[in-house]
Amino acid sequence: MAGDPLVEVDGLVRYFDVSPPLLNRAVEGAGRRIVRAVDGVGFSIARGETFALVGESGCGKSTVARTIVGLHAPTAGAIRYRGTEIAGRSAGADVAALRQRMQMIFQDPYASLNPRWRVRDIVGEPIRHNSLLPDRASVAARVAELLVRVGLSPVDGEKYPHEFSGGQRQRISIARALAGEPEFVVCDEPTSALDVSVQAQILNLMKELQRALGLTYLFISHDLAVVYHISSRVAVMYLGRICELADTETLFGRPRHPYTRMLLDTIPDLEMGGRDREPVAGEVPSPINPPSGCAFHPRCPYADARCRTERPELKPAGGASVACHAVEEGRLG
Amino acid sequence: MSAPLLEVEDLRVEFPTRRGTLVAVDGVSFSIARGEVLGMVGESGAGKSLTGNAVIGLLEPPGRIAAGTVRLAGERIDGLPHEAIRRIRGRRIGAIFQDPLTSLNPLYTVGEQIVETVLTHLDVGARAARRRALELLGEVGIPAAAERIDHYPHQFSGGMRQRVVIALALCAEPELIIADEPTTALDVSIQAQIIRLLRRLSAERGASVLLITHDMGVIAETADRVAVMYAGRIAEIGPVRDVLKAPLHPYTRGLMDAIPAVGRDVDSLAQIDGAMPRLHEIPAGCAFHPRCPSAVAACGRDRPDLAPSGATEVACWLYRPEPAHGR
Amino acid sequence: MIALVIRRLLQSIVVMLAVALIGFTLFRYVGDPVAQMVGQETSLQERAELRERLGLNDAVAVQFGRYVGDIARGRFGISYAIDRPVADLIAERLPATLELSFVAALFALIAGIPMGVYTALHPTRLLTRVFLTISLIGISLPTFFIGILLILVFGVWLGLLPTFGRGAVVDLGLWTTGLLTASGWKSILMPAFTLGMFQLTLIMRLVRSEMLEVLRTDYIKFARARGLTDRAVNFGHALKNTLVPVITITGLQLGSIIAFAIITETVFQWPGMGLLFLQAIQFADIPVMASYLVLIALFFVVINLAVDILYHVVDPRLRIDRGVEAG
Amino acid sequence: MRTKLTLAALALALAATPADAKELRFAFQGDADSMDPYTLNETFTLGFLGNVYEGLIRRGPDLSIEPALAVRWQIVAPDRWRFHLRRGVKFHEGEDFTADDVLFSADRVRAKGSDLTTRLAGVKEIVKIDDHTVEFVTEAPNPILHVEWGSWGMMSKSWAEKHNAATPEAMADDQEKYTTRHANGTGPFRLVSREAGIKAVAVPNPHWWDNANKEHNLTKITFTPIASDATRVAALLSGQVDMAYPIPVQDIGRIDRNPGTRMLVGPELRTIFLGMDQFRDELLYSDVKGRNPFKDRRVREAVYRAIDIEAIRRKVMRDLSNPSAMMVGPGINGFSADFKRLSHDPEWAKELLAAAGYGKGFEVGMDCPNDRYVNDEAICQAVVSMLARIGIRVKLNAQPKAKFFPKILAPRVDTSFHLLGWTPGSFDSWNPLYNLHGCPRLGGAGPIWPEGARDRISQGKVNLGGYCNPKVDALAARILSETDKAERDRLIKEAWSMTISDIAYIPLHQQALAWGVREGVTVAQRPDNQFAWRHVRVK
Amino acid sequence: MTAIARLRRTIARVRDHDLWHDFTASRITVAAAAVTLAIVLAALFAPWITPQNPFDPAELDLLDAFTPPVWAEGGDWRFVLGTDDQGRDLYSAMLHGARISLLVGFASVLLAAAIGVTLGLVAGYSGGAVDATIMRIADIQISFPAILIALLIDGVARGVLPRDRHDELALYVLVFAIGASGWVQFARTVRGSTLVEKNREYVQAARVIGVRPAAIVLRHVLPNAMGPVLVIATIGLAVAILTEATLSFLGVGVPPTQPSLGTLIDIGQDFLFSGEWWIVVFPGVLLAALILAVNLLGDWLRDAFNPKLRKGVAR
Repeated sequence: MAGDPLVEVDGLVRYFDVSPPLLNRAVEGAGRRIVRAVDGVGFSIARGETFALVGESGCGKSTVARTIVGLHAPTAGAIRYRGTEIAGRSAGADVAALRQRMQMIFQDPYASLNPRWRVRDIVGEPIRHNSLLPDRASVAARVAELLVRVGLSPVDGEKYPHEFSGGQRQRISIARALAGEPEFVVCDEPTSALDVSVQAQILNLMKELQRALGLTYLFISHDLAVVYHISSRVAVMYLGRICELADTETLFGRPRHPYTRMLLDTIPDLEMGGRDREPVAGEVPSPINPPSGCAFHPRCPYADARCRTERPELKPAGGASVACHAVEEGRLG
Repeated sequence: MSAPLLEVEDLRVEFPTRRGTLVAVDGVSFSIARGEVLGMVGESGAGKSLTGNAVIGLLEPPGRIAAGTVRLAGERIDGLPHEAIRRIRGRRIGAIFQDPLTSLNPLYTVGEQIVETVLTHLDVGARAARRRALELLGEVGIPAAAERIDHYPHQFSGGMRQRVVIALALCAEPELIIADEPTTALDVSIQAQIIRLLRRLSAERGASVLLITHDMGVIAETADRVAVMYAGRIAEIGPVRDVLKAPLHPYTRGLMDAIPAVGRDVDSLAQIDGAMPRLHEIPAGCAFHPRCPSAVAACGRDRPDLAPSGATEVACWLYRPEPAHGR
Repeated sequence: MIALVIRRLLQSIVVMLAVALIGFTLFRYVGDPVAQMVGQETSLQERAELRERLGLNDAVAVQFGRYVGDIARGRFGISYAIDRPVADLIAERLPATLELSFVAALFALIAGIPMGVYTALHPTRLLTRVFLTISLIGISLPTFFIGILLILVFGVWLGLLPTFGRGAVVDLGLWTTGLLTASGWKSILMPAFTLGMFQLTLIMRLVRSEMLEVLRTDYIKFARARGLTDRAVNFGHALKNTLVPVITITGLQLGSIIAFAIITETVFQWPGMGLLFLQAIQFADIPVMASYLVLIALFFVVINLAVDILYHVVDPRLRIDRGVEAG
Repeated sequence: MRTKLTLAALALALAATPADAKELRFAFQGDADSMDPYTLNETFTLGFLGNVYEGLIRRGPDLSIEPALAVRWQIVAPDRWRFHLRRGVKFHEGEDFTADDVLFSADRVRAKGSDLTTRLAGVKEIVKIDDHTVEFVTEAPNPILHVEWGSWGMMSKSWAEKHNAATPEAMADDQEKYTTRHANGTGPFRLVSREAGIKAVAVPNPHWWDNANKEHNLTKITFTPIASDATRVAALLSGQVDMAYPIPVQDIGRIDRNPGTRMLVGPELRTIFLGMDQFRDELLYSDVKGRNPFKDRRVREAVYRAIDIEAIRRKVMRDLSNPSAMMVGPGINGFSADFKRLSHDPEWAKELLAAAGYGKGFEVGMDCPNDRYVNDEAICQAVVSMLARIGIRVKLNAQPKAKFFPKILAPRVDTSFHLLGWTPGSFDSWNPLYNLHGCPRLGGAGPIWPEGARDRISQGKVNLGGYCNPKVDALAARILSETDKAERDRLIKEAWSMTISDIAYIPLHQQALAWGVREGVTVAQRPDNQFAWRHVRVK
Repeated sequence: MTAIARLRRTIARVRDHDLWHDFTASRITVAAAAVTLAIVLAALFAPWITPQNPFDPAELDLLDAFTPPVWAEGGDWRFVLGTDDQGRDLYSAMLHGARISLLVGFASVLLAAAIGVTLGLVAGYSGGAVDATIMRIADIQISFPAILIALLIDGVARGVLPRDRHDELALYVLVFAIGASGWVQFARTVRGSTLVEKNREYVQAARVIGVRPAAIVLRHVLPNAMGPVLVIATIGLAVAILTEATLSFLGVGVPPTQPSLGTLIDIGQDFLFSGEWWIVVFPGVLLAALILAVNLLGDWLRDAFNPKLRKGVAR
């Protein structure tokens, strides 16, 4: 881990109120319904590293990403960028300048580009918006440069998004992110909508850009193999909380949390090792009424009474941080 | 070995458009033995779903079967009259689609939908049909089936809904199940459950499965044999172990190398440059040749047919003498 | 469900208050109510007395409160032009308008839904084109023009149908009906056709587009894949799902039929509320105008409530609390 | 042959069956807006109620005055008229008709809310001599006191008081006045039911005093108001009504050609004319500031000469009008064929305008009803177009009578140029001379149309242009009280000469009455456009 | 790139566009477009291609009234399609009337679109109470048919406006009345599109860049919501023309001195029974043709813009 933390997330909470209208609650006696999308998440990302958040749908990983870039306001907690608070009420006036150094790449290459805009306008938008360059000519030159940088041709700038394939669109997305001259890029499942052959292209491009430009990535994915390939540190999320956080090697080499183990177990074995794995029973519970104590306990083979009542905190355990009573007590791991 | 249950020969699916006729599936041949699971894998737009739809006669107009034959237990089922193919669907061929969220009619309880299907195909009374529906729901692993049978689809979770869909596909004991991306919309932990369920049920009933997916992992877990599709054609078909461990076709090889794997530490992944051609610009000869690192002259000129190479069949000039003509 | 009804009722009250405010504003500020009520020879002092007696000097809020209170008790004031209580006028006119609207709506629904279904199921047939052409003409020909042409052909040239009025009506006490006599039925044919034609067109087009939409859904495709009969798919599944959105819009349309009756009633001299309203506009008879507005709003509110309840009955997604969250 | 005969007989029998009922179904463009005979001074309402209520006198088909509830009358002194009431007359609900009812009706017709107060204008006192004799005392001699009484129906005192309808005043609170839907007269027909704007039904009065001489053979009358011209015509053509009026002039030919229907066309007493603002110092709705062109007789003459009355007669009225040089037509006492219209001459008109200093024309707003007179709006449009040719730019404001009359009549008199029609209810020239030509001011002098007091104007009440000629006023006063017929006629002619030479108004024409009737129905068409059912026979 | 080259490229792009191909493939749509264009152009150039200005009373001669069309007995070559009751040349009156009808139609649709699109964008993008309020108002309004609202507004305007200005203001009142009753469709649709678009990732990308909500709504959301707006505007144009005609027929529209097509029909229907059919039939046919053509265009546009209806595998 090199350098000081670029991004620090501390006790981040984000709830969504999906309650039925007051009247229904009054008549039907129903309570408020709060989706606890993110329920106390903390981590820090060092300059130059790729930090991955991994988990199944509904675990809150995308909400974390969106909260960091400012698409959601946090319900509680702090997000510091280069030591400056950038979210919530305590955010200062200089946040806009800091935010500009933070860009995002989205999942759906079809939805993330405005279909009515030419590619040059899409890529040029961050430049124009932040007045990074003085005149139209220099913007055009910069856009052309960026297109080449991501493996497209400058003449592609005249085209509209629908004229490109999914992989090419994701390159355009990347070019747009680069146009803001970022140092930190949040990548929300950037390859999960792509075919594997194209996924490889994009992953390679991202790695190459990171090297060349010294970028820091927050990488969101549900695909453990991709995460293993690209990230240096990984946090596994389950129902709005981090259950394990470790270096990639540590996590994949010696998963400690039962959920992490279960996830790793689901990775298909392309080598055809012939092992017959018993899939975990049950399904992810609703984040509206998360189970008490450790949210994973209903599906956990190691759960005991404490797991059902007491919520485990993230604690260091052999080079990793794990939120598990069993691990802490030494029953496991 | 008994005669194959499903034989598809030289299947060709076309879409007439104003820019000319698009050939979405081109000369596809394969067969599935009784009790066998054939995986059909390929990237989006490869034509794998259309192949599945063509087999059960559910191509959406203006798509149509332009050539080729489809035989079920030796009997031709392509081009059958509307009513005849309808009787086969659900009864002899079951289908499972990708999105369990939208596959069920939201206005009917799951029980009603199962009973309706049973009554359509089997000569049983309403009570018997409901009993059968209950059994099926139990079999696909729906807890408290007796209560859940009267619930509406929106009251089920995604994984449970896909189980209901499987129950629906199986309710008339079909000989063949066409499963089109049955796990794509599901979370990884649920995926594994569904795959297992599908595998178990088909094995118990001796049903054959055509499993269509883009996920090599699913193929590796489930299929006996695999057909790799590219641009509407089969590039390679053979036993799963052979194809995955020792792919012959350069496309299959590239694909396997491009998949990141836990434990495989590489700085950059092998990548196939470019993208799959759109249907109106499929190149002549081997459709893969512009992206192929091993392409030879013949590749751009002549289209290779599938030819055996060991247990596998592969459509590639690398494993064939180049065609005689040439410059 | 109870919460829905309560909320709708609360909303309805707000709507009614808003409309009452408009009605009150019309009554109070468009023209001088006193000037409307008295003859030219009434002296200024008499006017002032009347003004005081009518409470026009009270605070506006008090006046509005009194207005709402009167309306709630069914007291709509006295018509300037006809010099009778508006409530009585409306009670006399209401049956005519409601019968006309009812027959027109019935006609529009009975003809419109099957036509829409037919055109959606058989998009290429000749009859579909005929229906679509009729529907285009239906929305393109002005209602009054259709009415005039009908009168010319069936009333004047052929002499088959009466050209105005309700024919013989039977007085049932609170209600007068023309639907119990032959001449009543003969009289209602042309007006109901004229009034229903436009609605028929709308309903047919709505059903058609909704049904086309539904026919493209996954669950219809899955129903076909299950081998259900065309009948079951088209009517059991597609039509039922089509009707859910159709109910809402049709409900609104039925409300608008009552208002559109203004034109039809004018052309056919149908002794209903629309005619009353138009006469009121010409005579600047504000109490009648305001009351008509309030009444139409009441219809809208009632119909909307009924539609909402119906909607909940038909669509289980709204009826039942989500038992399990979708994964 | 035999079969044919049988069939014909059968057809005849079938046709005769409904005819036994002898029902008269008729339609008019509007409704009788109240069944109270005093609330509305409007031709149709009065005409309709004239079948139910009767006055002391009544008018025959030729408008001649006949005895009705008064068997005879005499002028016992110049300011005192005595009426001998008919004995044995009963109201529909059985009350006896006596002098008390006359006194009650006289009070009621002058009470607040009555629109018919003019019926007893100038009557100072009414004296009951005995149960069947009353005397009317007037402020000044009045030779035509009773001429408008045909439309002043007698009401039963006890009935009105029983139903809390002792005055015609509208009830302010939310209650319907009993007389809005109920009537109780002595007339030949009894009101059975009325639904406002929908229909009214009446049946013959079996106890009518004149049943011995009755002309009609009706058993039932059904009236339907049909506002739309086309619908009304269609109803007649399709045989749904036996009689309909008015028939739009353009449809007259069609109804005449139609085998089952025919037209009754006759002159109406109403004169249609244009009025011009001659009292304001500045014209309303005009681009002329500080002056009023219409004050200049040359401008009025120019307007007169610009109008091609023949074109209007042929194209707008389809020959069903009688171009008029006077403000009264044939049939009105005082009409004279000696007066001739000024010639139609646009060039001359332009010269007149130029001479008056309006060579480039001017702009003026025109008020016009669009549902009152035969083709009223079309006439106005034609006038607009004709005036445009001499440079007068007219902005036409055509609106329904319900909005038109409040705008132009007192107290607003918000008009500088308008089209209006006038029927002298008394069929005598004094009425238009007083109402249309009398100087509209309070007392002998003072401003014309004084602001704030306009609703108290009596003389010249409808003189919306404010024409003012003291000589005409003096003549009118003499005409009112002159009892010598020859002298009176001479005075009338002298007055008309003055107003015509002043171009006080521009008379246009007397419009025609256009009633459509089913073949087999005979009616008597009265020139005042009132439909008396007692003359109807249905085959 | 020169302007001509750019133009050429644009034309090429249009000709290559799916919409253009859809359009040219549908003969009835092409015919509808041709009819619409012809009527619009004829109305636009009416003063130059008609022999008479029917709005200028000085050009009318009452003696020419009721001239039948030229092929009928008594026809006059000066009045090819005959004249009405005031001696107006019907051909001239129809084109000038179409001018008014189209003017009212276009202006009221523009007004409705301006109100509706703005409110729809605001409601959809802000959500919450603002959204709820706007949409409740829309719900209430939509339950009152346009004709009723227009009648009311017109009635109120008649009560409130100075009488002598009424005829001058009649057009504005009509436009306002029809426009104010037509905004709901726009608002609902735009709100719907906005709700979809605002959650699209390209909008979020813009938000990440820091683009302000107003700019996002105008530059990102609005262009993507314009397709349905165009469809509604087209169909709304037909409805507006029809509403104007109906109001004029009911006698609360434009004054007869400046007749629109609806007024002409209103005038003409008085003469239907008397055999002067041309006064009602020609304007009626022109009106019906115009509305039919516009409706056909609207139908086609709706289908063309509906991606669910678009077939084809290559995307």
